[in-house]
Amino acid sequence: MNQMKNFTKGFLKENPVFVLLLGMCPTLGVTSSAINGMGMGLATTFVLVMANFVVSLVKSGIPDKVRIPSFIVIIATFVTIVQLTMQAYLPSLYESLGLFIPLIVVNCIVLGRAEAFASKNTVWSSIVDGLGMGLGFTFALTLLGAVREFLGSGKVFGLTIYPEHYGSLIFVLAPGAFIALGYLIALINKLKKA
Amino acid sequence: MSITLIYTVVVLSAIGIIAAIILYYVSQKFMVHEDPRIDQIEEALPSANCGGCGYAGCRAFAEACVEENELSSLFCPVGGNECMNEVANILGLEAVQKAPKVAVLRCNGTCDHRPKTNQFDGAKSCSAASSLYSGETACAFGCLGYGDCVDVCDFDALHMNPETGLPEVDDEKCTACGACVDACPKDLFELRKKMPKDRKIYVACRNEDKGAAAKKACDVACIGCSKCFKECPFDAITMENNLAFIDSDKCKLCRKCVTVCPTNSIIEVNFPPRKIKPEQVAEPTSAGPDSTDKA
Amino acid sequence: MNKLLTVSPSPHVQGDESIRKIMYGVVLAMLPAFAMSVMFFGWNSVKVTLIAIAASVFFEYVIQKYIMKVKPTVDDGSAIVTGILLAFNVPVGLPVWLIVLGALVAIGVGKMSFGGLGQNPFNPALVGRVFLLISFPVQMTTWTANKVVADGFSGATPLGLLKEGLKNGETIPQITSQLPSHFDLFWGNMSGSLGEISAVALLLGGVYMLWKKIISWHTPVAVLGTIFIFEGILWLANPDRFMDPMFHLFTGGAMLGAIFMATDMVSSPMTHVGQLIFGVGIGIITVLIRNFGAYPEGISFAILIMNAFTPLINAYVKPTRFGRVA
Amino acid sequence: MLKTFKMGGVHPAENKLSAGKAIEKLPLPKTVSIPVAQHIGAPATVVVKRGDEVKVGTVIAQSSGFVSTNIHSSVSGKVKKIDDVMDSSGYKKKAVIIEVEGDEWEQGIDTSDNLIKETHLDAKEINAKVLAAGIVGLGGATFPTHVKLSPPPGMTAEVLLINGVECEPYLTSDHRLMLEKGAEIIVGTKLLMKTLGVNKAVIGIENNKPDAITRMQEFTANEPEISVQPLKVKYPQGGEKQLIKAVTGKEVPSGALPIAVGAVVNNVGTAFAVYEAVMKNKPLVERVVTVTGKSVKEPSNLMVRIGTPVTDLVEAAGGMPEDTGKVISGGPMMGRAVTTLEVPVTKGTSGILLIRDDEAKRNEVEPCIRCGKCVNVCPMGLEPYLLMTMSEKKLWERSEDRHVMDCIECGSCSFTCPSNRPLLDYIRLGKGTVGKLIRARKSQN
Amino acid sequence: MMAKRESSFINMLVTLFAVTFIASASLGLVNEMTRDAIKKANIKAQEKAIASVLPKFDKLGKSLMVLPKDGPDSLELFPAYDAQGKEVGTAVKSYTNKGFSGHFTIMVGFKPDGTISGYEVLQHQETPGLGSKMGEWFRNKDKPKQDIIGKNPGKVNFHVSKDGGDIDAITAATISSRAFLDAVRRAYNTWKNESDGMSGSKTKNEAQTEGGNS
Amino acid sequence: MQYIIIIISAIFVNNIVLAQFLGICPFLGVSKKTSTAIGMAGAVAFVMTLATIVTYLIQYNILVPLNVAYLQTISFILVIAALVQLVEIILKKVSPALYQALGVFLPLITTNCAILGVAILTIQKDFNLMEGVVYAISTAIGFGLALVIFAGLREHLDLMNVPKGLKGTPIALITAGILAMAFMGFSGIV
Ligand SMILES: Cc1cc2nc3c(=O)[nH]c(=O)nc-3n(C[C@H](O)[C@H](O)[C@H](O)COP(=O)(O)O)c2cc1C
Ligand SMILES: Cc1cc2nc3c(=O)[nH]c(=O)nc-3n(C[C@H](O)[C@H](O)[C@H](O)COP(=O)(O)O)c2cc1C
Ligand SMILES: Cc1cc2nc3c(=O)[nH]c(=O)nc-3n(C[C@H](O)[C@H](O)[C@H](O)COP(=O)(O)O)c2cc1C
Ligand SMILES: Cc1cc2nc3c(=O)[nH]c(=O)nc-3n(C[C@H](O)[C@H](O)[C@H](O)CO)c2cc1C
Ligand code: SF4
Ligand code: SF4
Ligand code: SF4
Ligand code: SF4
Ligand code: FES
Repeated sequence: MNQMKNFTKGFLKENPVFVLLLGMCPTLGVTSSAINGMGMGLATTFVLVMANFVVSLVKSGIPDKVRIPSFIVIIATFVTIVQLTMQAYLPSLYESLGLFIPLIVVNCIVLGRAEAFASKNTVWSSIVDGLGMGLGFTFALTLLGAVREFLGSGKVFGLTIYPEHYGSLIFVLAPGAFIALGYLIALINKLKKA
Repeated sequence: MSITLIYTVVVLSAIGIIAAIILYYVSQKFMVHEDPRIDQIEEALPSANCGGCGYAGCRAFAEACVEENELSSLFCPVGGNECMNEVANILGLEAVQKAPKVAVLRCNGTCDHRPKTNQFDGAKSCSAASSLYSGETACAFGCLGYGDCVDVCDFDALHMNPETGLPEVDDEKCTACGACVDACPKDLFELRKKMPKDRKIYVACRNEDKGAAAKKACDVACIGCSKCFKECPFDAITMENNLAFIDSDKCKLCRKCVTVCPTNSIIEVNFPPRKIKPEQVAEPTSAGPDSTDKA
Repeated sequence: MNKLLTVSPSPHVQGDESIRKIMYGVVLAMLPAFAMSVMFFGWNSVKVTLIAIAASVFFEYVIQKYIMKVKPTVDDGSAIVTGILLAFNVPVGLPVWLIVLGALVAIGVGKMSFGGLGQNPFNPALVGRVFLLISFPVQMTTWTANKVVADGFSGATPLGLLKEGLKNGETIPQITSQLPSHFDLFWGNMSGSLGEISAVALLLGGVYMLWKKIISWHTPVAVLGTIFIFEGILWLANPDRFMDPMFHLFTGGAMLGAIFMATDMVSSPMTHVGQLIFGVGIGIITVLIRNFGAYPEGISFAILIMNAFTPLINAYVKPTRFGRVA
Repeated sequence: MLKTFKMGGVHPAENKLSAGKAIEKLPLPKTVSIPVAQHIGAPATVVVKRGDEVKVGTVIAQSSGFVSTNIHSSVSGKVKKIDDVMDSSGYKKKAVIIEVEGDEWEQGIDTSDNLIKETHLDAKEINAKVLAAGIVGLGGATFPTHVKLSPPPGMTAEVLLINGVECEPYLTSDHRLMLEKGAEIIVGTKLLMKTLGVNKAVIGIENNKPDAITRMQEFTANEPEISVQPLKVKYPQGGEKQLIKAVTGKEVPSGALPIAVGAVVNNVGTAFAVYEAVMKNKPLVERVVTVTGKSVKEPSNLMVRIGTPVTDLVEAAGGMPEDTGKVISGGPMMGRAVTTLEVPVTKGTSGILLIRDDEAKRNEVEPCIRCGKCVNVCPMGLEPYLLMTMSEKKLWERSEDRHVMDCIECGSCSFTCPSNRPLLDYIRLGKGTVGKLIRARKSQN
Repeated sequence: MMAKRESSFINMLVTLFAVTFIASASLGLVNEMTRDAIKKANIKAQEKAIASVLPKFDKLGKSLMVLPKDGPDSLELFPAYDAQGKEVGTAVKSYTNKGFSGHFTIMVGFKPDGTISGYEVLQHQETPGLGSKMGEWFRNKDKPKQDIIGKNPGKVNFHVSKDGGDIDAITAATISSRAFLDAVRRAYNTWKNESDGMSGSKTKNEAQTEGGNS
Repeated sequence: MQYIIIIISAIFVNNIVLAQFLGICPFLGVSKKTSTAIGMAGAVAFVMTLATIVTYLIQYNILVPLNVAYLQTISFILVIAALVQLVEIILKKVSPALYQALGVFLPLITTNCAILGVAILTIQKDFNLMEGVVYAISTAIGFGLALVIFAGLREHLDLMNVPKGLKGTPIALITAGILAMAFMGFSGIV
């Protein structure tokens, strides 16, 4: 298996957000700013990599019928670890991501990769796959966050690009999230074709 | 070790175990018989249950796979191609590989060959026009040119040539899905066996009128003269309803029929130029619908 | 005979209706309201309206020509209607760049993204308007005082004054003293969005459109009737807390919305029964938002929400079929 | 008191240019081509061959099933050939081509104008004569009349409606027929009543033909069982379901035949043809055809032999105007455009309409603005805009769910649409496809 | 691929047990490791907020929980002293339920004379871009009409100007502004009562931390 | 009164999909046909209510007393996963008809953030059991409402000529955005 391809496919070709449309809730919910998107993306990446790692380690020891529950437990463990760690060391980011941290558990990408990839592949390529997918997810969230932040308040990563009062508030709110993602996906589709 | 840690272990393990036991017994008790392949496919699927496939979860998708006898309309975005191959394996579907075919248009009635007798001004749809009348020319069998076939081709393999007014098949892209065959109200498409080097010889006409009427309607119509039929050394040609047909399974690409056709209605594609009488065959090839294909 | 005969399926004659006739009919019907607006707000309303029209037409043209790569159809007049209605729905003092942005959203997001004329499920002008309202609440609620009664009122809209007063715990009689009289409201002597103020002018336009069969009576009557009845009930129940129903008919965007926006055929139901349901829905949501919500006026939201219901209404409210078997 | 149907309908400009023109006999053509499929149902089987001598009224093709009928020679002469000719269906159809020689009629045919009122024949015998005479509905649908006159078991007719509505713009053949052959129509009506065993008949006539209404009222003055019902002008009042609704107030259930509400509808021309067949032994060899159009020199109503090329009719009406862009067999709402003037007049040809260039081309198609006008004018209560889109997107099941099969193809929707959408073109396509699907499903079960 | 273990009941049970056991054990460990850090983080956040709303101080006194007269829940007061033990001010953790999205909490610091030394919005759900502006709005030195720092709620009318008060509301977010001032007034009144020794307050020894992860 | 507030808030004002961003995957995935949307909405309502009750009991009878509240995420998801499977198995046997109508959506629900989200939110909002149940049901109604409206809109869009580049997900998202925008009109009602 070509590790490089494994790694890069998550960015554009099989980007979990733009192409596979998975994990839409955090994608829309936490991307009111680029930094939040990035934080969420990295947290998810951590869980993805670790879950892929552990799943590929133990895959042969798990009977099929309890595969899913076992995977869920494994994932939930890492999510809780992220949760506790963030609470302890990054309390403000934890505040702003709120509910969406525990919800990483049900993010389809995590379970999906564990099932589709890690349970069938070697440890090393599972880690690479998790990292690629995770970073693809992070990339998407950061991009969407940046776009929304830019349109909504004239900033990117908190740096003012144009005066805030020219920003369209709606992009920071729920409707703007949908609309911005819609156009972003259209744009990415177009780029992918070109 | 703190008490919390012990509680943690106890609580979680207890929940896990209790859930497992209940589930096990309930599933034993409430067993329902189903196609075992559904389970197998579900195994093969990622179980992300994301709905990305358009079905309500992986199981529903698996059920759809079992019911469907070909998988072209089913795709799991999470599992991707590998996963779908596996599904095909389970269903034993990949075994039904057919000889590769390609669609050809059996009409060469370009604007030059086929004078208009009236002009159509209804919905731009071949089926609509064909349910109204026989068409803008005197040939009741030829292409109407409103591109119903182009619309149904999902593979971008068909395009209308605005100059000839006829659709053209892109051999590279055509997957022989047959959609155009069904869509054309004049039944002009045929899926023909792919020949070496993408060569093709076929009668580009469906006109069943008698010779004179056919000829009058279109310069390059098959007039049913049977010359090709007599010429063919391999019995690949049949005559029916004033119309010749070349069977792609029997045709050996000898090109003899092409030369004898008085109306040039047999088309040859992707052949090297002829040595003996180049000017005679240059014409049909260059005017044929497939002529834009590289030689 | 060398001329080719034309062949087409029946019917071979067509009525003389056309999109252009309909759209320019609407434009004509909006003229009285526009005239009243100029009278009350001065030449600024001409400026705002022209900019909105120009921007809408411009964006439609550019998007069709350069992005969608189809033949531009700006001459069909629908972009003009959208432009005027967008202008009618904003304060007359709105900065130019916001008008242009609103037109971009209305045409670009609300209309062209769905494929252009006839394809949009939501009322484009309202998509633009609500986008502006949510994004720029300050500018969108900065009302210019009415020219004719320049010093009579602070410039706040009657509905705004009402909401503010109620929030401060005042009762209706206390608030009423700050409000224009019903006659003024009917005539349009109040502040508000550019085109919504004059009930009489809007009604005139409505009658014209009814006469020309551009709209049917069902939607406007359902909207206004529901507002009237629902507000009437609230008013009778507690006149200290709720204004009388006439007040609600004449203020805010009720008339403009009911006559010109809810009737947009593209985004409203097809059948008359459907239109009645649609109108009642708009009425109820409007009353809810006006009396209990954060926004002083809710008809824009109400129309958009009911636009979203339109496909469902169309799916379930079918015309009475001839000879349907029970 | 004017009656009409409630739901939908339109009012296109009437343009009844030839209303004042009496019916004239068209001189005999040189050759006729008589298609063997001029009616709904199985084409008749040819029983003559090349070179055969035929007279007017000779059977040249025989009914080949229950829903089928006889075809007679409309001229005397020699069968030149049997070949495929283009007719107004737009496709080449098998036809008997006869070279005209003289005008000799088969024996027993009474060609005089005497009005015969009484007959001793019973219902069965009348119906046998109707079949023998090859009578089909002359209102446009060309459904074999003998089939209509034999209600399926378990159903009984209660009322006969004579369709004198002629709601199509331009056409005046029924109008003239009522004015000139009113007495015969009444006798025909009584024959039809006798065959069906009903004691009530209503002649429905639209209010734009006041002279016909008065005339028919005069004839029915002492016929207690037959009445005349004036109707408000509204297209498509001539559609049988609409006519039944207008006159009796009953709605034919979706998918059912008129007989389900005890009604049978026949065109006035059909009543006249029945009179001639029964009383005068005269098969259906000629019919009234209106030749009209805004540029036509002499819009006229002609009595024409079946099989006559349309060119002859146009010549008789002053020739083809320079600015003709489209030629229609039938009226502008439901008629069929023809590709050439060589097509023959058939039993269903009620008019030839020459449309000027400026009206021949349809207006540019624009996007549907969902104005609902098509929904409001559809007399069947359908949603044409939706049916069209579903045909375009090939959503046949949804189209069936929305009752595409109920469409009577009246064209009111396409007529009304401000966006000039080809609604009926696509609805017809949908009807065709859905019909096929339904039949396939039925044959499977 | 390696042979999978078959799905017998015992296998399933054992596997599930093993997985949950290991998972819970490791979770328990992580929890042990982070528990103090989380506690500290919470305290630190509180201390940071207190520090940011008060002038420099050296020592925090015992915090007290006081039930205000005009609200259902207690406020928490944190008196702060300098090295000499002189009170430099009190931070009050106050709340309101009148926000645009209901409840929010703020920390306000009062100098002994009653002037406001600073404030901090601790937790809120007001609309970003509107209500959320209150974090900066009321301490904008350039806009004296909206600045509350240095003002004494006992002397200045702490209502929005629209309601006849002296403080300018956030544009287009009057509701949040009203709510904010409501919280400030509650803090002030409670503090005032407390420092006047009027109320029967409870003293709490330890700054409370929240358990769990809610 | 407080129940009414919870209901209105959960259905309209803080609609779970349009304002809270939970359950977006099924919102986008299962909204292609109204009939499916209705089935999904029913299944979600059922599971959401059940899950909220069970997790509530676990939270206050096990996790809190034993001081292991940090196990919330992991124990909730385990319980929900088991519950969904249980319901599915039972439904399949007991009522195949109901299974056809609702059951087919059950697997989708395990990984639906809305269920776990509501379970956690019920705890976060300090609801009592009854309030929690009302909250769960209303949230599910809100979800169903959004889903059905959206399915209607998408069926409508299927018949429209949406430009190629925006066809499918992009236009669905834009539509959802405008819908969310319209729903903002309800803000402040409670
Ligand atoms: C298969 C079939 C059977 C019919 N049977 C009868 C019948 O028994 N009685 C009758 O009055 N009409 C019958 N009709 C005729 C129709 O009612 C109708 O008159 C005919 O289709 C033409 O109607 P139109 O000119 O309004 O289109 C039958 C039609 C079809 C297609
Ligand atoms: C839209 C529409 C309009 C029609 N208009 C007429 C008409 O004006 N006069 C008429 O006799 N038949 C008209 N018909 C045909 C009638 O429905 C019916 O078939 C006919 O009256 C039956 O009589 P017949 O079998 O004697 O032709 C129309 C049919 C349709 C569908
Ligand atoms: C979606 C939305 C969010 C809002 N958020 C807030 C908010 O957070 N704080 C606030 O005071 N007003 C908010 N408002 C505005 C209020 O509804 C109300 O219009 C405003 O407070 C009126 O005060 P004004 O006089 O300052 O315009 C919001 C309105 C909407 C529609
Ligand atoms: C009666 C009527 C009302 C209309 N109302 C609106 C409207 O409120 N907003 C708008 O953008 N366009 C309106 N239009 C114009 C047009 O329908 C609209 O641009 C389409 O929605 C674009 O597809 C209206 C048109 C008519 C005929
Ligand atoms: S429709 Fe199918 S068979 Fe026809 S050209 Fe396209 S790919 Fe080939
Ligand atoms: S080949 Fe058939 S479908 Fe295609 S344009 Fe010609 S007639 Fe139409
Ligand atoms: S749908 Fe059919 S019945 Fe209805 S108006 Fe159109 S053509 Fe007439
Ligand atoms: S009349 Fe035309 S524009 Fe109006 S709804 Fe019907 S198809 Fe659409
Ligand atoms: S991420 Fe929320 S439902 Fe998929």
